[in-house]
Amino acid sequence: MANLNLVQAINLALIQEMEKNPDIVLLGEDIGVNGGVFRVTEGLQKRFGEKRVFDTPLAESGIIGLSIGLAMGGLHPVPEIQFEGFLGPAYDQICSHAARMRSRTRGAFTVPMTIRIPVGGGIHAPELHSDSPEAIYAHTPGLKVVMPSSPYDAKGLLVAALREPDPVLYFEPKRIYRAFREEVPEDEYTLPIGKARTVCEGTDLTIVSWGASVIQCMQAIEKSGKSIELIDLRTIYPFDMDAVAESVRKTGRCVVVHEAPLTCGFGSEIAARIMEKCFLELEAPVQRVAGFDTTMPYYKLELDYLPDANRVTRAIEDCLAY
Amino acid sequence: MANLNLVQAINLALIQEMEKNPDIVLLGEDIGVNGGVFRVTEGLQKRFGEKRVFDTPLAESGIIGLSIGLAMGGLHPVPEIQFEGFLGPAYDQICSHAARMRSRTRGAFTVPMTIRIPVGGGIHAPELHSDSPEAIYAHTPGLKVVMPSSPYDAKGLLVAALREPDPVLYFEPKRIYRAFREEVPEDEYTLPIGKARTVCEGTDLTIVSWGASVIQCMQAIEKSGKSIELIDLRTIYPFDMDAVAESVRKTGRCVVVHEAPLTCGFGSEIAARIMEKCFLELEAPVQRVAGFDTTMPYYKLELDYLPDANRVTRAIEDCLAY
Amino acid sequence: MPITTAYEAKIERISILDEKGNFDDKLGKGLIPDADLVKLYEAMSSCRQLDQVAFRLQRSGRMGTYPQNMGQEATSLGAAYVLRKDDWMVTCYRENCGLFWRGVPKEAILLHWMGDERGNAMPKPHWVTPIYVPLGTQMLHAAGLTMAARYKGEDKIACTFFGDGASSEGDFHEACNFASNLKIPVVFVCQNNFWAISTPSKINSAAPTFAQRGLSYGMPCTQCDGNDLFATTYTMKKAVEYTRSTGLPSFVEMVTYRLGDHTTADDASRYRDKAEVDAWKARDPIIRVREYMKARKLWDDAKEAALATRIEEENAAAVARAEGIESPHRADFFDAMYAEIPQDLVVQRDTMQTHSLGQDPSQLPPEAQERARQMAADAAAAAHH
Amino acid sequence: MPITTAYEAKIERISILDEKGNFDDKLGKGLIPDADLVKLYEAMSSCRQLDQVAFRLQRSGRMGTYPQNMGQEATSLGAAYVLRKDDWMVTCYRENCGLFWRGVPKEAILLHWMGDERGNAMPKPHWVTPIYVPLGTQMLHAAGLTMAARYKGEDKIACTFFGDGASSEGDFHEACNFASNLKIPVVFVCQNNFWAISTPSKINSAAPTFAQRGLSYGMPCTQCDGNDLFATTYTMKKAVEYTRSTGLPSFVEMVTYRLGDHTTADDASRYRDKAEVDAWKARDPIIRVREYMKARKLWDDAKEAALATRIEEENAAAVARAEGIESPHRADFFDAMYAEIPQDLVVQRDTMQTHSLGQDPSQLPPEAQERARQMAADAAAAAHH
Ligand SMILES: Cc1ncc(C[n+]2csc(CCOP(=O)(O)OP(=O)(O)O)c2C)c(N)n1
Ligand SMILES: Cc1ncc(C[n+]2csc(CCOP(=O)(O)OP(=O)(O)O)c2C)c(N)n1
Ligand SMILES: [Mg+2]
Ligand SMILES: [Mg+2]
Repeated sequence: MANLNLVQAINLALIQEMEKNPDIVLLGEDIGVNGGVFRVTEGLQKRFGEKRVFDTPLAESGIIGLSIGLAMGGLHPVPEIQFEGFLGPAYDQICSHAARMRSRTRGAFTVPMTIRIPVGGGIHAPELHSDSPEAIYAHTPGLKVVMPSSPYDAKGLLVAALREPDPVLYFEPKRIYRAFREEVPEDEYTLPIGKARTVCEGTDLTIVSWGASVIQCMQAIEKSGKSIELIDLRTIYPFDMDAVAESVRKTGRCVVVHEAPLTCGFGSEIAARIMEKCFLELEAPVQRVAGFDTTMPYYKLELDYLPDANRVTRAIEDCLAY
Repeated sequence: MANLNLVQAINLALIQEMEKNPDIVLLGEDIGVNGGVFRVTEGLQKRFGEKRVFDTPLAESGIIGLSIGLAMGGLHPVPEIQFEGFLGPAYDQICSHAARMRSRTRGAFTVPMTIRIPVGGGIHAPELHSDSPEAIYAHTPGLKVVMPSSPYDAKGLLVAALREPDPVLYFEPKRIYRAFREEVPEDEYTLPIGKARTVCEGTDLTIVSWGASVIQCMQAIEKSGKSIELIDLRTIYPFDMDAVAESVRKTGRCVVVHEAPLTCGFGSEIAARIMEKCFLELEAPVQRVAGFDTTMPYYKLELDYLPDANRVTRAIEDCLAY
Repeated sequence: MPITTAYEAKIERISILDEKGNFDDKLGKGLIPDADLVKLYEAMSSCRQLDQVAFRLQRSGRMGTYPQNMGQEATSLGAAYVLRKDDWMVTCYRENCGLFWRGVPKEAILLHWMGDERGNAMPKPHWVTPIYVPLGTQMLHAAGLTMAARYKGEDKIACTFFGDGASSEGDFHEACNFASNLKIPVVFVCQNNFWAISTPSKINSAAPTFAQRGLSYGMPCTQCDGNDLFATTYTMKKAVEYTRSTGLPSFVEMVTYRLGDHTTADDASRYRDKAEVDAWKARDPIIRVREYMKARKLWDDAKEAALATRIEEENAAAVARAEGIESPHRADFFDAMYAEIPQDLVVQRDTMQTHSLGQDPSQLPPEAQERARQMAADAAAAAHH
Repeated sequence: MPITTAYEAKIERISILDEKGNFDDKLGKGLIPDADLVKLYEAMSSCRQLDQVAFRLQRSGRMGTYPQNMGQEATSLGAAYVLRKDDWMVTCYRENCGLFWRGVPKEAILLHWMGDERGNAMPKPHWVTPIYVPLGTQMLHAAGLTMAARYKGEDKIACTFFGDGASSEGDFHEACNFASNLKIPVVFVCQNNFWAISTPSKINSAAPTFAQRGLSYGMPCTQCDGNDLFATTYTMKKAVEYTRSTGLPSFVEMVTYRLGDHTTADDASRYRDKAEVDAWKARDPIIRVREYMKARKLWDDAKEAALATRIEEENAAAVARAEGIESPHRADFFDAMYAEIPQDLVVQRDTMQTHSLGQDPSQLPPEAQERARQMAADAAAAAHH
């Protein structure tokens, strides 16, 4: 057991899986000597050599397209996209190819690949360095979408992703890259993709969240003095609707929290499903605390944009009062 | 008044607005001499010259990037993307630039542009020629998203889009390009972006749909013998939640129908909002009849994928029985 | 010396057997053994005939949109002939002739255009990739496939084909740039057939050649007559030798012409002159080889007639196989999505519904449940019809 | 003639005032009038000092991530000096010196990096575009802006800047290709500073030059010493003349070096040698011009000292203006989204809530409504704090 932050937990997971599986290769902008702009791949090129950990030209479509070819050729590439804002140029390769290759070739070609992407706001970064596009990819059949909220989860989920036979977008909430540490076993463990975690149990209301927002939710719960159940989705697709529905059937009330814009954010899917599955048990409309339907503002105003504990608190209170 | 199909209605709208506004220019792959692969721009190059209607190199990011520059420079470009499946390469220019330019420059630069895109399935086309990505763009603040379901609407909405000071994605359901004709006034009229149309009134249940699916909904309603209100959203963003909520408050039941995959499709947003706005009036969970969460299959199976009148009927019956 | 030379480049154009029947002995002699030449000719003829069959299938509603390859047979065939059978061949949709030479069954290609994914389930031993509809995207995969092979110690190279139009896509640039900078042995072949649907190639490149697109990356670039099987073979041989021995990419432009419509959904007479098409018909790659073989007494009318019969039978059999395959089942598109299908998709597949009450009728009152069951059964029966 | 020449190209490299003080009279004489040279020198010096000020602002928490321009002043300045004031200049983020020459207020650039969109509200009369963070994307906008101007009968051209790294993006290719094929007069300037963050330029191009990236499109291409203000001026002059007179694009590579870290978030010592940096310090574009002016008696230490004082004051004033602007209000990011704000956004703005009960507390029981109002008031007060 080591006391690690999220960056270190990911680094450890990469090291351990690369040692086990020689087919894992890492590629991306500045991931080699520099260890990535967030230092997530620090030391890996030195350890595994330039053949397994290499810098690419500055072109995201190229990085993903090359990775798709590597995966079709039998490797498990782990491309890093430097910030989620630069997924844009790779959108077509991800959605038109990575997501479809198995289905369009009826399994003759597959794309086992783990795309690592720092995600989300709150770090005072320039434009296009603070977005949360997970819903876009959850709406694209053929992909799996993962977003851990703690070092322990980060390791277990990444190891699982690295063993997946299908493409996984592994979003790393950069706001909590170094925000806290926790005990992370050195020993091998995986967390199943598609299973949520109940962070704390409660009977008055359910909160569903994922990624860095889980922290704001915990703050709000602490403040509330109510018995609130917090479910961290951990994976956005496939998502653990059973866990959510079971909890809401018990509590009758639910708040969903995420950083992405409200409209068509993944919260809309969760809300719609809760209505479908818990209609008779619901005592209040599901409340969504989300980013606004605006471009993420430059950083002077980013804290006004991001859902914070106060907004979560307010939604909890309103939902309970209904 | 003329009896026009959807292709002709769009063609007419383009002609009339181009005659009024010399700043409108059309560009895209094969839109000139060939009049576009669907012949929507037929005759326009001849009529307005190669300066106003021109073929571009085969590169969608280039088409949109160039159009953004044209718009920043004071024109109103109308790029055509040949099929919605080829929006992928342009995703970054649309979402990182067109959608953000006004906000990131606080209005110093704006992008008045109407992107025309044939959309949806049902025409026996090859892969990536049958998708419905509207939710992706509805989740992207800064864009407006329009999808007509009839020749009359097509003209009125396109004229409105061509007068918009902000970027509009104008999706043209190719399945109904030539499926039927209706009376379309020669005279100028616009339909406001953001306002839905009540196709037929009813008291038992509300159906919300858009694009080609509206036709399947009408078939199902006819068959049902029930008093069903059909709302055609017409525009996906901004969307007319007032019209939807008002109807559902009256009927207490709702079915949403669209071609895009279920998860995080725009139906999820509508369902979530209905729950939020009509919680106490809802007598059954909102039902979503949508594409499955799979890649749109090649055409041998596409009719199994697309929501048809039977599936809508079934959802109506189930929702009413609840 | 304030003005110095930073870079110089020169691109050669290769032509061996021209449309007038001139044959360049220096380059052409011994290039293709006679026995091979006959087989290559037969392959081109067979591909051409299949094109006509496919056209008729489409016109009679037995096939969807189909892109004819007519006139371009010598491009991909020259490449396939030169490549090792285990080199990757990563193509677009107008390289049937090369794919068939590789051993790809004709019914696979037919099946694909009949709207069936099983046509894209390319068997591994042919080292070819599926048909690509999104243009310009496959060249990056070619680079990745080759890099993966090299990583595993195999000395494979790849050859990737794309059109004049596709070379305008950003991914084209990224693929060439990645291959050059990361030292991946890929031969990039731009098949310039002068048109991208209705768009003339000058709108996709105003430069004198498409071959020079490779100069950006410091690749050796060559242009050749793509309707000359000898030239495509010669040029590919040089490019493949260079790429295999150095481990570095190279670039080839094959100048050819699309004799048919873009696809069966297109009407080329809207945008190009008959005179242009006629001029190119005279440069047909198949005629050229036939005349050459006849002049060399390798071929005669009797052989031609026999071949025609054989081809017709073979291709009819391929059509029969493509049409004879059992219909796909709607469960297929669910089962093909992931190695292990998520539970939510299982429910969608098993109910063929997305609405929650359809997926879980137990939520309905008992009478309604019965009715829902009946409706589902009716729908299933209708679907099997 | 089976092997013919399809294309030939040659790229020249321009250098006028080298790092040892050699000056090429043939190219350089009369190129920059003395009075201008002094002003240009002052502009470079001022830009350099602002870089240091910005660095300190970032380190003391008064500014976010900032990319220093240090060492590259002569590239964009040469371009700005040559361009007409109403030509478009479409840059990335390391062209401050050129932008300031254009008249862009320094506080705009500072404000942008202070996380404030108002810094990007470039006033129209300068004909410059906002700072671009997504790399490689702006060149297409340059083409569009120019095409729009031509459409309106203005004979503007554009000059667009991008880095060695950015030239790997697909959009780079599409921009060059569109400009060339659609005949749009844009001068493409690749600012090769040898690094893209930690990635050496050879990973972004294995070719001998970046200049040859323009050959794909048949553009005239030139490489020049980007640390030599005379060379950048000369090269831009030729390129601009060509582009303005023909209406066709041209391509320039300026070879320079980033003397500082990539940004204030970077530590370049992790990936590059001090010796390399030191070698380039000796090639500093500012020192070169100063020594030349001193030799020509246009400059002396007293002038240098006076300039230093003036610059310090000017730049301090710019910082004061950037910091003195009233804080943005959170309503701003709603109001800036559309010409006319949709009703749903009005509600989000006015309530600063996305949850429906927060947006419409009237749905709550009366006591709860009161409490919600109170919470909203508290939150508003806290936010104004
Ligand atoms: C990314 C993308 N954009 C547009 C299309 C539509 N489309 C199909 S074929 C074609 C023209 C292709 O021209 P070229 O690359 O020269 O190949 P050719 O058909 O001439 O062999 C177009 C525009 C597509 N398939 N993919
Ligand atoms: C599309 C995109 N990908 C990645 C980044 C992150 N990034 C910012 S600067 C940079 C390096 C840029 O190198 P270059 O183009 O050579 O310009 P320089 O910084 O050297 O001036 C990278 C990778 C980005 N801003 N945009
Ligand atoms: Mg072509
Ligand atoms: Mg650089």
